[in-house]
Amino acid sequence: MIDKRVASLADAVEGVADGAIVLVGGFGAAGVPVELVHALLEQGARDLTIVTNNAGAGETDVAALIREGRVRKIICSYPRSAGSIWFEEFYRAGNIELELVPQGTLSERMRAAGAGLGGFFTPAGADSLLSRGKEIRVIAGRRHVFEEPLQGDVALVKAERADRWGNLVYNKAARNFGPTMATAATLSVVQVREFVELGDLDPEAVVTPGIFVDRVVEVAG
Amino acid sequence: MIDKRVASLADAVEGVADGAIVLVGGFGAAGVPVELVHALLEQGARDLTIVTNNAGAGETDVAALIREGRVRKIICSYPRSAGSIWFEEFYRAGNIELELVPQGTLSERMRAAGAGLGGFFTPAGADSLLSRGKEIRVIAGRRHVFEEPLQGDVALVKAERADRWGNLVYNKAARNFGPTMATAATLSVVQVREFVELGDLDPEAVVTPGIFVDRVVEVAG
Amino acid sequence: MTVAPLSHADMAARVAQDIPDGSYVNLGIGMPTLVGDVVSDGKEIVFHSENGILGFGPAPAPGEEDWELINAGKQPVTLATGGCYFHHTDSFMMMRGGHIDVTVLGAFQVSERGDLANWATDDAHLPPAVGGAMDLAVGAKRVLVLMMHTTPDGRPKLLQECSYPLTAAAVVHRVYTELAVIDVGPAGFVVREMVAGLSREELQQRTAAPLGFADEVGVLVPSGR
Amino acid sequence: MTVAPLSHADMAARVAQDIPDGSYVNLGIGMPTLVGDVVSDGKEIVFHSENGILGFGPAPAPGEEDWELINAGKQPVTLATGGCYFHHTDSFMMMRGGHIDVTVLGAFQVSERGDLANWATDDAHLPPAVGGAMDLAVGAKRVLVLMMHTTPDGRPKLLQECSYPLTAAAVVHRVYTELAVIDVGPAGFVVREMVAGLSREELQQRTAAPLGFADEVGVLVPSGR
Repeated sequence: MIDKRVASLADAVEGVADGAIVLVGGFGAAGVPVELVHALLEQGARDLTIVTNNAGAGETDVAALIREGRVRKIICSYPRSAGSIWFEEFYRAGNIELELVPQGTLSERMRAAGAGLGGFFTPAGADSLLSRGKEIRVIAGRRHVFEEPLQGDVALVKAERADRWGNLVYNKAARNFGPTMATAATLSVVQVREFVELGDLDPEAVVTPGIFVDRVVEVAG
Repeated sequence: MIDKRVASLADAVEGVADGAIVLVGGFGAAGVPVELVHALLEQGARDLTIVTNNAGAGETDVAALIREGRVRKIICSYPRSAGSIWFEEFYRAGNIELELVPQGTLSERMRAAGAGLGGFFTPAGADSLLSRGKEIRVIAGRRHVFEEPLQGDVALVKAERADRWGNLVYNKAARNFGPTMATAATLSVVQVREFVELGDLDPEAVVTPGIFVDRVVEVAG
Repeated sequence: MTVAPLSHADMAARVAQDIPDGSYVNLGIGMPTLVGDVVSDGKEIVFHSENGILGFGPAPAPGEEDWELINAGKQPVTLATGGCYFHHTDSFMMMRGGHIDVTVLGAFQVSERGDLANWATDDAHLPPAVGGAMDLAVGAKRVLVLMMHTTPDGRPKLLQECSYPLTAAAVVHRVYTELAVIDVGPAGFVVREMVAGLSREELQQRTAAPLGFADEVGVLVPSGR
Repeated sequence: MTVAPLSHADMAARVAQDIPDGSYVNLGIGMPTLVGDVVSDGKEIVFHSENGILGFGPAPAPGEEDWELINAGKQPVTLATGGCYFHHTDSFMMMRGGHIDVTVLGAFQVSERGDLANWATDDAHLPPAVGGAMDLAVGAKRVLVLMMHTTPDGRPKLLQECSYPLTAAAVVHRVYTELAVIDVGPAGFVVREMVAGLSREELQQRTAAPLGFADEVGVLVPSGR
């Protein structure tokens, strides 16, 4: 019997270790697993590497993790959003490490991890400072940079509905990084607005098959 | 105004050039765009390179193209299905070139083309004869082989329903290579069982967004 | 200079003229988003947003915002009939894989070889941020730049070499400013159109690379909007 | 030898015992598909098919076949409640990416280091064919081999080195034959279970690599099925 549903947010993030690489979904405010991130804050893991598109804004979710000194390093594409005050403060003080990655490369590196690939060549960023120190190869007359897979220990993802097998569907543009992050972490944890019965999701329209999901928790709203 | 629907199978394959690389969907009998392949036979293009999982069986579709001497080379993972008599006859006589590719690598190479990547390292086949002459790299302690993108001039795909923008949904396991092939060809041609009105497909459940599709033709049954 | 430069709205409208019916278009954040407001008269254009939308429509009416339906600039949008959703990795397949017909981007600098600098300045005070700029710049079939001709303090942004870090090399096809429409090609910058009343010398003064001129240079006339 | 070897059904049942409840399982074509028929008593197992199905069920009743719902062996199947469809590239992400818990594969040869040869023989008469074997062999968390102990003409299939072309090196965890259950590990082949009445010497005679034996070697008893 497969039942990936857990009863509480605390159960959902149980066991995340100090030093973990944590993939956090969301683009802007859409698809951010706010409650899971707050549960991680409660849970207490430290020295984290956070992989996420933005660096948090205001006082919630990733910004709160940074404020509380839990984040050693952030791997992201766009840490300069309006309201990213905690990231900026820690960054200027040299208290957080930043690895800046072009957004498509960020997503593709996680996919490579999920897909069992050893890395890939991309033209994105190959002419830029962001390829410094990396292997450059001219392929079909064009510069490409070699990028490595990016595997997480934990993924925190927000979806719309899940069944007990962990099959997921998302809502509109809140889908963003979720499906890829779920494939790329050893432990994939998902908050959903609603649990549904097994068989209620259209098999043609499941976005994340349950094989990529380990725990699901229901968070209304 | 975007309208990718064409009136006939002949219109759908119009312009395919001699020497073209043609991606043909399907796994076993499921998802094979039989009528499009027969239209290509009628259309007359020669010296083709066919990329497809199997090598055709019986007297129809890819087997018919081979029988009529239109196929210079086949790139596939499993040409030894029951009934692949025309492939086997041409192969033994040295009248067709075979590039054998592990199935996941075949699909991933087409995806790399569709995704604008310059290639990737995979562990699949790295210990095998199929990596002979290719770059081998040990990544994270494991042998990987470098694989190049595989771009088609034309893709022939079978789907279930399309709207005039070329958005597609598929039927069950007939989906197989279709969504990837549609991304990987300069000209993507799709046969569908049914045209629907724009807006009739669930935006959360579109499998192939129309951006990857150039022509759609309705073939009942 | 007594000439009247184009307004932002006119600049956006001029870009929109060059986008063919049926195009798949990605608009960068900032001024390029204005192009979306003026492009649709008679044309069916499909707008792509990097966060997983193909075919988004205009902003919703106030009070109708859905914060899970936003564009790359994190502003609420709507979904056009025929639009659909997909995940980030698929979205960047479209961008990097040559499936987007046209992208309109802002820029800090463009070089005469078409090099684009639009992600970082020499201001070390700010943390660097790149977003999807590099993927889009290398992947779109046609890269159009929409920007002011000079910086607010009057320094040229069209240069022989970019001094700011590159986003991508040799990718820009055409630049639209408040003063001119300029092609970027093997011959460097070639002016196609200039705003009414501006002399070639005046335009060259504001540009830090030699300008070529088309045989017939068109005239840009402000609409008054 | 007077011992009764296991039947194919018994061999499949023995494999099924080792598949934990809740596993994601890919069964190779041929004998491994038998495992699907015997695994389900009390366990919820999700079967993966390389052509884009997770959670397929048993064959449909005659006349109910849907030829767009087939498994990797091109036989009609059904979809279990909770199953879903996806495309080939995503399917191979699951296989190569370490998401499949267990795969059960047939083999021509297995070496004492766990090398697997199951895609090509030395018969140059046949065109080569590989399918998904290499992706699955490198990617599944646990690779189980289900095969006869020797070839039809009596040659060993468990060897020091494979003579046939490799599918993948050092990937096999355990081998199930009609005579024994054998682990493959740092110490080479270690026999865990043997069929009733067979001596260690008789098993060794049929195996072309030195066999170790577990402290307690279990007994396999044919069911008569």
